[in-house]
Amino acid sequence: MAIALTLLTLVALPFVAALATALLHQATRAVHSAIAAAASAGGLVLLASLAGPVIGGEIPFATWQWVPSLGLDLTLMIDPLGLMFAGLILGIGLLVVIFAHFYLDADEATGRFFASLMLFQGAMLGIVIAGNVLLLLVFWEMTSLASFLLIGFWQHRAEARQGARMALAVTGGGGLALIGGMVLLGLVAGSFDIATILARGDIVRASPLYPVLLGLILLGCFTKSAQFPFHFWLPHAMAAPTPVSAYLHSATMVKAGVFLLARLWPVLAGTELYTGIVTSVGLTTMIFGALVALFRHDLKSILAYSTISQLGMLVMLLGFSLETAALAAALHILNHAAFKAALFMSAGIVEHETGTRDIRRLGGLAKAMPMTALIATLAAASMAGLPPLGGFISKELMLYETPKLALLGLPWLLPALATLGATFSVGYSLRLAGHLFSGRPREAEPFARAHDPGFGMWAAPALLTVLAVLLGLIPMLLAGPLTGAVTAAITGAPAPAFDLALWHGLNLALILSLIAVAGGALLLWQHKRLLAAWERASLPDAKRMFEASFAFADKWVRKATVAVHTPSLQRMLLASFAVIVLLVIDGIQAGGSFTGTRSLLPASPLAFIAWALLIAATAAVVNDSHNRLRVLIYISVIGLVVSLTFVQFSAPDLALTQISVEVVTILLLLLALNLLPKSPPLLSSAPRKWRDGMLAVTGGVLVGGIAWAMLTRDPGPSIAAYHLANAKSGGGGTNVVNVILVDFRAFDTLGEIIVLGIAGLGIFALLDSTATGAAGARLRAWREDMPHSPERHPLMLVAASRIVLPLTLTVAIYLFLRGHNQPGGGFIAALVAAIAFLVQYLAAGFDWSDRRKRIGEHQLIAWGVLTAMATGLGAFLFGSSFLTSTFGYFSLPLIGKFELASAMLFDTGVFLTVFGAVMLALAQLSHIAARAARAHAAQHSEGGGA
Amino acid sequence: MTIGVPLAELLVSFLIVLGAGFALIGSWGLVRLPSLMERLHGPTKATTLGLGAMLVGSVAWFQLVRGEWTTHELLVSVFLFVTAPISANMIAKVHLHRERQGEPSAQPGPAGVPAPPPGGTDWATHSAPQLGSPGDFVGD
Amino acid sequence: MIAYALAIGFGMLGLALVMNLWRLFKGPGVADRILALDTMVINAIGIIVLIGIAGGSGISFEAALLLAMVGFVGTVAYAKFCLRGDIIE
Amino acid sequence: MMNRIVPHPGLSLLLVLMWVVMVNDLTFGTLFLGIVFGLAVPIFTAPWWPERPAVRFAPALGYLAIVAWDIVIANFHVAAIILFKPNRNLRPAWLTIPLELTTPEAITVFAGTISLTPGTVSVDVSACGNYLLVHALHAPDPAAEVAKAKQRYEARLKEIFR
Amino acid sequence: MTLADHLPILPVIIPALAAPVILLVIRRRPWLGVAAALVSCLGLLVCALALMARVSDGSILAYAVGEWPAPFGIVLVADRLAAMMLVLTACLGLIAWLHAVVTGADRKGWHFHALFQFQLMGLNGAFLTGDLFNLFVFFEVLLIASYGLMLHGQGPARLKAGVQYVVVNLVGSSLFLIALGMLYALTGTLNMADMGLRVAAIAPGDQGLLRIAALLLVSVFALKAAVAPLHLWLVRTYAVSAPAVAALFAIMTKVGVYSLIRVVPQVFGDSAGAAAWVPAPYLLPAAMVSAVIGFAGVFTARSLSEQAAYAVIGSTGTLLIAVAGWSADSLGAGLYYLAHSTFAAAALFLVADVVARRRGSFGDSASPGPDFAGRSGVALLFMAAAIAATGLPPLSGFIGKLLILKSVAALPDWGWAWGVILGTTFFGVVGFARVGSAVFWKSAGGGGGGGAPHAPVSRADLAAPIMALTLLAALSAGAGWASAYANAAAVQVLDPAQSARAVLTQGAR
Amino acid sequence: MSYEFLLATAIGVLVAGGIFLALRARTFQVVLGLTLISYAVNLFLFASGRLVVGRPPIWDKSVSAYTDPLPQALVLTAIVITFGMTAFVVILSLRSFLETGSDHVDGDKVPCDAQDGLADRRADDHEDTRA
Ligand code: NA
Ligand code: NA
Repeated sequence: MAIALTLLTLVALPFVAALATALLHQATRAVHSAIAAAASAGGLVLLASLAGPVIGGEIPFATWQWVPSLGLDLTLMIDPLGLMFAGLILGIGLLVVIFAHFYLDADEATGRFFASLMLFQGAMLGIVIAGNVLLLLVFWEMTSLASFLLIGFWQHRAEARQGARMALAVTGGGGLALIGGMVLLGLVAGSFDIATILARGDIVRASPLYPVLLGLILLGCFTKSAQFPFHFWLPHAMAAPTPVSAYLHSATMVKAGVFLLARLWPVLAGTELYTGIVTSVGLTTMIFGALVALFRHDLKSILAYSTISQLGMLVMLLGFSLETAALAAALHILNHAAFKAALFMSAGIVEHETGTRDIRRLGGLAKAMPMTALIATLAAASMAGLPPLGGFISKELMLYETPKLALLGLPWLLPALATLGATFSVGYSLRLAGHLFSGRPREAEPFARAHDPGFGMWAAPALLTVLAVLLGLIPMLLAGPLTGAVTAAITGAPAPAFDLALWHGLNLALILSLIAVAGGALLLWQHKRLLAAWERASLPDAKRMFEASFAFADKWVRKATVAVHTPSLQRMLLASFAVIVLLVIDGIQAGGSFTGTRSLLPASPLAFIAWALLIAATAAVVNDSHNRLRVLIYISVIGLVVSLTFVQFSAPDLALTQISVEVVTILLLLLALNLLPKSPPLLSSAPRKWRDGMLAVTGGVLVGGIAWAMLTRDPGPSIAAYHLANAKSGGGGTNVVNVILVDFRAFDTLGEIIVLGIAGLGIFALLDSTATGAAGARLRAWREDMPHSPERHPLMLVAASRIVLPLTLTVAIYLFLRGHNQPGGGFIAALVAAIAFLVQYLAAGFDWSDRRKRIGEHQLIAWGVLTAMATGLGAFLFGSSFLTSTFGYFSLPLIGKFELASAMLFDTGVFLTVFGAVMLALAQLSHIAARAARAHAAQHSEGGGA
Repeated sequence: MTIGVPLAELLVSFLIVLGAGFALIGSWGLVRLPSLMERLHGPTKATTLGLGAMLVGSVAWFQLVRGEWTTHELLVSVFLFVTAPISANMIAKVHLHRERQGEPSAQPGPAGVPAPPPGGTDWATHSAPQLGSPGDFVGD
Repeated sequence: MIAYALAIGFGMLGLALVMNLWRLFKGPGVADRILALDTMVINAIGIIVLIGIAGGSGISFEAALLLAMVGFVGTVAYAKFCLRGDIIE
Repeated sequence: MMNRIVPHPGLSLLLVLMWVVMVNDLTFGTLFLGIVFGLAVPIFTAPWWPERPAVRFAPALGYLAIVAWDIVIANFHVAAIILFKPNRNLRPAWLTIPLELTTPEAITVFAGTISLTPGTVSVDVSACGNYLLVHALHAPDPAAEVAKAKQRYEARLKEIFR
Repeated sequence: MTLADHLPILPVIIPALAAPVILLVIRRRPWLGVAAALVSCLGLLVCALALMARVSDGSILAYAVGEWPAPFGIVLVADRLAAMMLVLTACLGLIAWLHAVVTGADRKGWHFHALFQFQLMGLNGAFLTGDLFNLFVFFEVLLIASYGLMLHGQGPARLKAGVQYVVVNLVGSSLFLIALGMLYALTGTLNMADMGLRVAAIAPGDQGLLRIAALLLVSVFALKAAVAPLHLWLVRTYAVSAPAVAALFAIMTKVGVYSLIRVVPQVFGDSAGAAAWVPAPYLLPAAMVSAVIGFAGVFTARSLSEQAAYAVIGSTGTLLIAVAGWSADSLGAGLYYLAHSTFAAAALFLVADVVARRRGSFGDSASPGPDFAGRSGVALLFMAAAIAATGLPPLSGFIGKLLILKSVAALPDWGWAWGVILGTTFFGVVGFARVGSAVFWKSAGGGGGGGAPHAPVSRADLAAPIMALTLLAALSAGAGWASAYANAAAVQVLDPAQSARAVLTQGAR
Repeated sequence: MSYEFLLATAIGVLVAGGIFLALRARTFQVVLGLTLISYAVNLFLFASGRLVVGRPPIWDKSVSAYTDPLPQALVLTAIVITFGMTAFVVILSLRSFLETGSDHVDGDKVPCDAQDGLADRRADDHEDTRA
């Protein structure tokens, strides 16, 4: 339990610190750095408490379930590998915090800085102590995100934003490959628990998926560790504040890839494929990075390429799949962290004090800033692999390993190439230190400013340099046990016997080392000439290529996206119809018979005529679609035929509904038509018409064919039998359709009236704003498109309308009351009532008619829905479910027996809602036209007066 | 009142054929008469009686043949009698208006163009009803 | 006998519908088309009445009644549109 | 007061009648409901019929009978014209009927009668409301037609709408 | 029956009552209408959670509306999946509603609150119903309400987009009816459970018709879900809607997905002959294309809201990749991702609005604009929303994607699916990074180039996006429980026999 | 020729006409297309109950066979919903035209605008004339 808590605290501390600094973002720099430093220091203390047992062979371990179905557990464990990395992360992290405190100006957004830094630290820590592959991935991607924030910290600088995006794109993208690889690894291994996976290397390597998962995982590692050809993001990440560079590129971000290679060594390493890829990529990167570093002038850029090179070396070592090579790698990780962090901080100091990082402008700084010179020179020497420093030992170990592998079948090739890389390393390291600190000042200005910073700023690099020196002087004492344990952890086997010392006698490694030093000196001597040649060679610029390819992708993806998504209704519909047609054709292929076996009804001549009427009218609609009034008349014909169809085929309710809906629709269309432009339509091109026509005919044939197939089949047993049997006895009505609507499926009807109510409200909302804005202007500028009769309210029409209203309303009442037993019902009654009132509006005008009504349409809709709902809820009181109906027969003297059904109350709700919605829509529409006309008249008379 | 079924059937059949015949004649008038004003006479009249006969036929059929007392068909006629003149009036107004506007599709028929009413005014279709006149009784 | 009368009646009304359609398409004026539609509705009411007689039920009476009302409203609306543009002022 | 409860007595009567006809049976219950709606609906719709034209019922019944008879006769007349009279022999004419009726309701009933009866269609009212424009399908003698309409219908309507 | 027995229908009743009440009171006393809306939203949340608690033991509640026995009446079916959708809707509804009220969007036109309640009612009804025609009705309710909401506040952009949105959906509704007609003609029933039993008995001669009907129905759902190539309507519609509305619409495409998940196993399962697992040959490719198109849009979008709209398409594609597996694992993964992507899309739309409100005329376009107060905070919100939308850790999108990756590994085409899921994530990462750095970084100090000075905006509008992100965080932290629930829901959905038993016996009470 | 054939072909023709018009460029034509399609759909849904003459689903002691009432109820619901939707889309098209000055389905400007009843005049022109 204590262990679990320790582990949890360890990984949580940085996140807590991140949150604290973010929340206290308005506090001072001191507060921020204090929090961050405290978190790092606290972590170190916790880690130290675990160090002994871990090196002694214990593996502190804790697990909590997080997503069991996924296999994602919150498993934390510290083995020596994790311990070493955690130590680096926290230790160098602490030093970086201290350094950053002095490096950053007090007025910078230090809260944001330290929050991001701590977020990064936490993520990094998570990677190295994660005991679950998926958990590791979580932290892995978080490091990409956090580094994005850190690199882009100086947001106003273009290079910072670009560098941040590039780092995110490459490492985040590689991370995605890693996700694929790791999930695959887990699936192959049958577990996402790292310890379990590590024990199942044989299974993994034997799996046919091994090459795939290996490739994906390596992609993740190589991008993160800036291996060639994914190295280019790293130099641009130097746009970050130097403390960030020091942190990301010495101990953390880029080391994550190396860490993962080491972590998965027992599972992945050892195959020819693995060795071939990893070794060659590492070797290439090592040589390439070192070569480029030779010719860089920006201090941080040199360090960046040196980092690339050093990482290449580590990767190459791990690629060997040899235990001794793993040992070399483990030691070099420590060495690199120490000297590289020291160098970055020194570079930061130099920049901070001189205002430049261009080594061509600097020189002879040893006099001006001796302490910095001492620190940086020692660190550079370690990087060069010069004795008696730590770098020397690990480089020796590396060179010692190289003959063990034959590259391309040539046993000498690898040692030779490795020596070449080492030569370059010596070259750039010496150039760095020599150029900066020895010789004469090259430019006066930066030199004049230069002096050693205060102790706070050089303390951290000094400490690291001391470490680098001690790693050379007392390696066994300082790093022996750890390195051994780490090696064992990497390989999953006991570490080989080893001895870390400066002097191993005269062996091949030492000879190669000497060659490298001599070669490095030679390079430095010939540097000017070589530089000229390098600059003539004009190698392709990776960053520019990356950006160009992004711009290219953006341009074309944008073009394609815009082209596909042009908001064209015609295209949307074309796509939809085409998809449907294709799907129907697919369905047809499932077979079955086309014509069924039902005995058909012979058609009467009249039916044939009605059919011809419908088809002629449809053709006329299509043909004459620009002549709007005519089209409406044709539509009326279609509606008429449809109504007759319903009458003929035993559907009186449908006929009533169709008839009344039809006229309301026509009124609506006429109202709208008055304001819509009547100009000739845009003519489609002939090919387009043909295309649409073909699609239309295909669609028509298919739907008609389906209808035929359906109509010619005998129906099977249907739930409607129940409705027919229970309408009277259970629903209390003889009109089965109505009983279905207000009882069996009243819930549908509730939805249906709500649809209508919403339509009314939506229409109201749509039209209410027409008086203002562009629409208002357009309406104000409205002029008649045809000369109109001056008579607004024809006498006979008005007089007739006065009697038509009560007559029609009485019919509506009649239809409503009988609906439960005979054709009719609330919906039809509402439409009839609405028509009755619309006749008033038609005859006497909106204002006159509207002034006389006593309740608003909104209220009607609301009360209608509420009535229907209340009917449904009433059943609750009787312990029944929603919309349970009841009915009873009553008798009163004189009047006789009559029926009352709760369904009729429901139907009242239907009536009110439908009536309200129809009136709201039409009245509102007619109203804007009236306003428009009035505005027009007002304008006209004003114009006449002027 | 009891009529033998064959006689009742005969009556109903007669009414049906009469009604449908009038409907057909009305529509025939619609086809053959020379201009809208003449065509208007065909349907609006012949079909009123046409439908009337068919509706009476329906009443008679239920009454006499099936022995069911029905009257509601007559309501259709009531509605038609109230509305048919208005429909005709409105259609005629459209014609008058279009004709006055010189619409090529609304040529004057054989009766020519109606003369304006005496008194220097015009028909309401061409000139809005004067304030206070019966035509102005709507109120707004 | 009634069956024959009905057949003749249906035939005549069908023929009438065809004539109406002819006028509907032919025009020439919009008033002619409105008139043709109005007549068509009247003939359709006739058909419904005859269907009622043929089916021996009064169930379709409301359809006829409604059609009578609605045909009027439609005609007036079309006419008002031609006269005033704005059907509800 | 009575005006408020029964704003249009004729209308109420018509509605009761209509209800009974529509419901298609003549029980007391039906009649009762008919009376309820016959009274309620006009009250509800009264705002949309603010005028209160006084109608005398007895002459109205006679008028209805005359018109019904005229419609039947005239339909045959018009049918004959449509079927047998060639277009060239047709004598359509515009009739301008001076109106003595003054209320809109009365004018409408008059015009409606003319439209329902043979061979004539009411087309328009003059802007000042004192002339009715009528189209006759076949009127060799327009003046006679005018006179016939005035004495057969308008005179009676003057009695009814007083 | 006690009130608890009515639990399955309360999510429909509450908003259906609230809406008319709001309609009646809001003109006179606006605050009362707002209060009613709040009460309804909270009530819905309580009901949904209670329902979830009730069904989380695996029981299926069938509520026979009107006490007509299934399959003759309409039955509401509350199972784990339905309860989950209800909870999502309730949470999202509350968030979107809050944002609308806080930003004053509800006062930009008429009837926002009533339409909003009706929208919730339509959604809840669609999630609860066990009847295919009733599903159509609730589709229409939620669609027409969405038309109103989408056009709320109007302006030319919304009106133009509105025409397209409405017309496309009308075509969809027509298709729905055709499919329904065919299915009724073939099976004689409308109850989904009953239909699932009856399809097994369909004659060989009718198999073609059955398959056509099934395909049509599925394509309607695909249209609602905006699956390529039926997705073209979505971008403009969502990008121009009021942000609070767009946030609510995050659940709208999910209705299509939900219907697919509900109907296919229940009706077109193993026994459905030619219609068995009917979307099978098309769903995976279409889903992959959607994911690619969506995230390609995210990659190149020129404004935050456009980006959010494309993200909706992309995430639906991703989700359907999982659904296309039709295994309990993959469906469970999909359901978890569904919940995630709903809130992620909502968060994106809301953050886009927060940005737009602060940048004056620069709106949410991906171009440098003026600096504004609290930029870092908003940037953080955006980053969180973007992380969620792309599916990066630590938010639930990552877990969702891992779940999907793991579950679809069993598919024959897993390689393509993995490639698409991971590749589109890359597009998303790059796209959001670019837009985010342009909007939040480039503006800093760079002085936006003459942006009009804008009035200070109250920070209250951060509440809704923060709520959405909090839910995402909760979904991540509680991923174990959530994904277990989703898996259990998937198992239940894929066992139509259990559901049929519950509906046809319990519903027949 | 059977009723079934007539109905099926009529549905087919309505669908074909509807699709063609729905693919046109102006809102009114699209509305017409949708109207045709909804006629077809209502008939189609109705046809799912097959065609039966003279047996309306009005329960009666003496009648034993009825046509299937359920599709009728469904069509009724569909008609109502379609009506609401049609009304909405009509008014939306109008509203969109008033706002954008174009009745193109995509809201794009069309050259023939100025000839129409609604001239596309800008609001400030109007203010000038009033001032
Ligand atoms: Na109007
Ligand atoms: Na008006």
